Amino acid sequence: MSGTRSLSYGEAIREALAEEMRRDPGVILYGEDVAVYGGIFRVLAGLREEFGERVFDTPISENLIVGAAVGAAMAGLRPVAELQFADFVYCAADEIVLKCGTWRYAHDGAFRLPLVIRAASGGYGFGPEHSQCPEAFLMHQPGIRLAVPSTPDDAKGLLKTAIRSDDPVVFLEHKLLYGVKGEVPDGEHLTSFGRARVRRSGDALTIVAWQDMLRRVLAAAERLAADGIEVEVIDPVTLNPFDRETILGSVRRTGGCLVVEEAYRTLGVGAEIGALLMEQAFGDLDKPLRRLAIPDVPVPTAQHLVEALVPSVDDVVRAVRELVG
Amino acid sequence: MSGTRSLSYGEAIREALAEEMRRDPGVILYGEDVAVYGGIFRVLAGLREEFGERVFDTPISENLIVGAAVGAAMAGLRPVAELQFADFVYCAADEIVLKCGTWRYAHDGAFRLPLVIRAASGGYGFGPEHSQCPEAFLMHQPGIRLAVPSTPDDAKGLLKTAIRSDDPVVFLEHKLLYGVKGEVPDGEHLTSFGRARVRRSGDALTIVAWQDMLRRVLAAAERLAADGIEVEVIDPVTLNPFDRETILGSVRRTGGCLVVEEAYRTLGVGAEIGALLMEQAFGDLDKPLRRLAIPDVPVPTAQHLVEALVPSVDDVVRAVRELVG
Amino acid sequence: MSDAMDDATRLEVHRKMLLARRFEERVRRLAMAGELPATLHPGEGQEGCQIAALAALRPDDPMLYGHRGVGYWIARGLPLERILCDIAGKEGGTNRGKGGVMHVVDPGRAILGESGTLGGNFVVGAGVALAERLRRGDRVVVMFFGDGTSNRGQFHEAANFAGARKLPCLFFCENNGWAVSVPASESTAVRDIASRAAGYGMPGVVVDGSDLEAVYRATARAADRIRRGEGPVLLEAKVVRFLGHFVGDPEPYRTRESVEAERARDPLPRFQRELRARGLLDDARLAGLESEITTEIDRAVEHVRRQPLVAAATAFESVYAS
Amino acid sequence: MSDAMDDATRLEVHRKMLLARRFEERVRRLAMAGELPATLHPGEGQEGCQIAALAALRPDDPMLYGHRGVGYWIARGLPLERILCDIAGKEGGTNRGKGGVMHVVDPGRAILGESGTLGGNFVVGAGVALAERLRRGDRVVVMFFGDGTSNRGQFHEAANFAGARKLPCLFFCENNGWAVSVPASESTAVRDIASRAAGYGMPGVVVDGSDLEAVYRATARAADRIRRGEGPVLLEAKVVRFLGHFVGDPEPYRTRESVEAERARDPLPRFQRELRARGLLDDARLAGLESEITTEIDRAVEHVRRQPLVAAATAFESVYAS
Ligand SMILES: Cc1ncc(C[n+]2csc(CCOP(=O)(O)OP(=O)(O)O)c2C)c(N)n1
Ligand SMILES: Cc1ncc(C[n+]2csc(CCOP(=O)(O)OP(=O)(O)O)c2C)c(N)n1
Ligand SMILES: [Mg+2]
Ligand SMILES: [Mg+2]
Repeated sequence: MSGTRSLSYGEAIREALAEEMRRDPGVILYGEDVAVYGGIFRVLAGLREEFGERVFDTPISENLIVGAAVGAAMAGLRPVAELQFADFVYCAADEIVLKCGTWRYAHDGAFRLPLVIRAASGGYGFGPEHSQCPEAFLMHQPGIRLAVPSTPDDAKGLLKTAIRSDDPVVFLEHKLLYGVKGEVPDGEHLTSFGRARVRRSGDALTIVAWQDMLRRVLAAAERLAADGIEVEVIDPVTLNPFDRETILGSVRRTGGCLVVEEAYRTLGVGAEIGALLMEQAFGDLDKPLRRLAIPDVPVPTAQHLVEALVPSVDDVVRAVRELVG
Repeated sequence: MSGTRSLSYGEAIREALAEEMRRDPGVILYGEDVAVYGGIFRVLAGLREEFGERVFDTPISENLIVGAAVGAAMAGLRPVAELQFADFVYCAADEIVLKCGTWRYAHDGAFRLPLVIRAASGGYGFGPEHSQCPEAFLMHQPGIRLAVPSTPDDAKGLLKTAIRSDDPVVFLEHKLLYGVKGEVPDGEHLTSFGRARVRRSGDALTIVAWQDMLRRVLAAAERLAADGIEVEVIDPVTLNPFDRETILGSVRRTGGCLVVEEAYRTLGVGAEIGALLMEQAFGDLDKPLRRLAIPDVPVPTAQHLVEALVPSVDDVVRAVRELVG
Repeated sequence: MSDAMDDATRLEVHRKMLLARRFEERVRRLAMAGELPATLHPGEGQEGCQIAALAALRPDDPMLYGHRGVGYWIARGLPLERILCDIAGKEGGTNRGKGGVMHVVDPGRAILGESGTLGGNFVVGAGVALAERLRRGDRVVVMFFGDGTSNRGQFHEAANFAGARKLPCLFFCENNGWAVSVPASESTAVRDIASRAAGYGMPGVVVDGSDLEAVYRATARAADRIRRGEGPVLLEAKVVRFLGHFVGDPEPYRTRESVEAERARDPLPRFQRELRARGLLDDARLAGLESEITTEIDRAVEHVRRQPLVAAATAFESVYAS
Repeated sequence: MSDAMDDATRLEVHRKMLLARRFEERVRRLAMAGELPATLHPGEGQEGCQIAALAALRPDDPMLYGHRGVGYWIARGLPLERILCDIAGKEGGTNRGKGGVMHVVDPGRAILGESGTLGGNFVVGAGVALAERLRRGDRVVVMFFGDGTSNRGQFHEAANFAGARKLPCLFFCENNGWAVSVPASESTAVRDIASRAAGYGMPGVVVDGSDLEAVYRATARAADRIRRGEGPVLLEAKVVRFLGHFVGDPEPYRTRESVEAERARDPLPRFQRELRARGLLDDARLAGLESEITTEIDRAVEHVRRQPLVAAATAFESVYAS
């Protein structure tokens, strides 16, 4: 059996792209500053050199970037397109919701749409239009898969799966994770969509979180464990498909749930989890739901203001104590 | 005291616009086919004649339609812009989310943005890109008010309030309601944002619904009443601000909640209501939540296929019987 | 010149144009009678231009069509009953009630569909052309669109991208001077949409859409250039929209007389006169053709009447491929 | 000619250009030292053009600026410490940490802000111009943007609307040939963005952005025309971006030498030579000015150091007006 190597999240993404581009000549990679610059977050180094015209830069034309992915996919390629900042899903929402999401359906399955939209979400200091986590917007729309990798391992495995998927996938890369290291399995490594991971086991409470919030939750879990409170931490890995069963199973055991997310609170992903539990685990709950999220305020620019809005490790610790009190 | 008159929902909208345009010369009205045609649903007849250049047609340029409303509002006007179909909020999502929703915040309140975006939602037979109910998308975004009038009375009163509001308002008009008649109070008539209406009282169960789904729910409530099941029906009237208290108060009494909506089920408005109840009415609930919505499938074109997806009166009756059964 | 139609093509263009005209007449009648949903945007007056343009392209050239009428599909030989079944939401159409007449599709005929939000065709079509170019193919991607649609941002983004990368795209504008009720003079800063081509480094060509020989020639020349790898072309045909925007449009924005005056530009009688002059058509042949077409339409209508509605379960299918 | 700068204006433009240059040098130093967030997109090389253009407009002409540097605000007389406080997230700026240096705002100086998604300025600015026109005002709305930004659909939609309705807009393109790392030749189908103007029925004018006299004249003429109600103008200045896209950009996409070669087009020494030739500047006066400017910058930096961070509660404010 093969081992693992330590890679950063960004390196894992690069490796996934390189492997899939080697494997399938139909994979192409494009976006603003993708080719020569290697991506604005510089994670794509060397791909242009290796794959030539299959890696290219586009104009600042987000509708085109996403729309052309739909067309190229219809024509049989497997485009991987980049939106520099995840907020730009709103710039191309016509193409994301109504082209990626419904072209196949409207034409009754005449086409497969194997395309990936990579976009960098979250992170601080870039202001209200360069910092959002648009998970909820995307998860609401039918026809679009949504991956939210939290570790280098999953970043690689999910991106490879996304590229091989025959459906449109939005792949959100969290800016603050690019430099974070982790073990990645050697060799061919694919991660399944729709299977949540239990990142930590416990029976005091179920916490659902992903990406940067998962890091904060795991830090909080350490602190809580020191006091004998063992929480279970679930990383959904993909939000569409969404692994309801793993969350339900955990909550049926722990009796309660806290969702920690970096999106806006109202109709954030936590809302769906809350409703799900109330529908399907009603009898097993012994605590109210808690949601920690951005309190329905745009993301400001100054770091310390952002931190006033985004759930912190302290917030998580406090919320857990209140719930398991 | 003054009486009421019977107006259609469309006529009520027209009257609200005419009154506000007479009252305030800063109100302007524009969009595709708004002026000469009187709107693609023909509810604006006579406004061009009365208000001249303050009512005008635009190119097919949805980004411009919404973006210019932001600019005109910054400059002190009160634009009422129309998107022909509510699905087109995705065509202008950059402007709706990032300009309407964050321009004021990013510039720390330097401007008020008194603008209204009218858009026709729901309805059948126009296909996947002309039939959606984008409430959930809009409700998730900070900075944007969202009105969903269900009766001629509220259509008039809410639109007048929307026009006088100093914040961006998306005003969703349901296509199937334009011709529906109802009593509208004479004289100056304003409806408050953020105050839900109890459309029918009962204690068996709380049902939340609006617009066309409200009609179906009220029809179902009649049938259920014949069997002695009295449900309470709540119309939220606006989704931002969202009157959580009225829903919580009702559910605390009835012990259960059914949400019926025409949007996609996952992260539809029902998700927020479910999470809200689980957070704040946990101890008062004696039944699981139920959500009736479109089962995460785009809206097809053929009428009978649409009806296979959208909650029906029968679906509501059945769901209530199962819950209170 | 190789750019001109040959006689076989002339006869085919004429037959298809007549078929499209008569077929739409029938569809409108059925819609007004309530037998079909009134979802078609009538193409009367523009079908000849559409058909002549497509005759100058190859049958495997990928097409994203406009919402204006049935000419595009008839040009590609799609059987009438399939179109009718799509309108009616019945089994036997191309999209089983999902997309109706807005989303007729047939990859085998290189009919790639349509974007319901105007302008989507541009960006999706640019992607198809990108794939064609990367694979060194020689097909031309044709995107039909109206003058009004040229005002959407997607036009700009796709045209610039196509121009910068010399993609094999033909931007085919049917300029009928209207977007529903709004005259182009009110909404559009220029008279000729083709004048926008220069801003994207591509040739812009204007042609009289009622002169089908000219439409064919201009399209053939554009396609030639594009196939040679010299990049996209914007071709604008000036056409007349004889009818309302949709079936049942009361058209308060223009007078019947103004439209009737424009009927002088109807390409159907004009092309028929030309065919007669060339000895390709006479009264007897025309009568024969009309009756053939009537039979074909009757048969299609009968067929669709017998077809069942698509099953309700269909509504849940084909959201995802996997 | 009335289109030319007068001497007072020349001196003012020079002073502001030098101030912007030295101020950005300081901001970059503070950012590299970690004392300020590195959020500024350096404007070095383009500030003269921005300042000369704004000198040819009225101080009450509404402005939506670009992301490239501080020239726009200095042209309008915004005190340095307010800009610094915005960068630092401190009390005393224009947006109290909400928008930082991307969203500097001052309605009293007709600085209306900036869209974080490129292209938003076009549609928002068109709305401001619409209001101006409906109220029969005579102000000109100026929107600054880069060559790369001209490829967004919003440019097209706003330009067409402005052209069709003859709105009082000046589309001011600073074409520096780059969008971050992507050369215009790769992304943009035309060399001159101004060539797009014809597609919107407006004049398109190209000017050398390092010739500040020419920039001023062209802007004054355009503004004149616009103020007369003759509709929008697209003015394109060819400029050089001396530095990286952002502070700390390693610029792997171009060589230092290629940039140094372009430094020959630096408008600062050129304009200084012109002022000397006109007898408006000499070594002594320049030294005096430099030292005044240093003092002004020192004072602003000292001021910002003493200012407190904006209170955390601020983050929750001003989402809604009511
Ligand atoms: C983005 C978008 N905006 C508006 C519409 C509604 N709409 C459908 S057809 C049409 C007019 C189109 O005009 P044009 O492009 O000139 O084509 P024509 O109808 O004249 O053939 C409009 C406004 C739409 N489908 N999509
Ligand atoms: C819609 C959108 N796409 C991409 C970006 C990221 N971005 C910021 S500046 C920039 C380059 C802009 O180039 P140009 O307009 O030529 O201005 P310059 O930087 O050269 O001054 C990019 C891609 C953005 N802010 N908004
Ligand atoms: Mg038209
Ligand atoms: Mg540039």
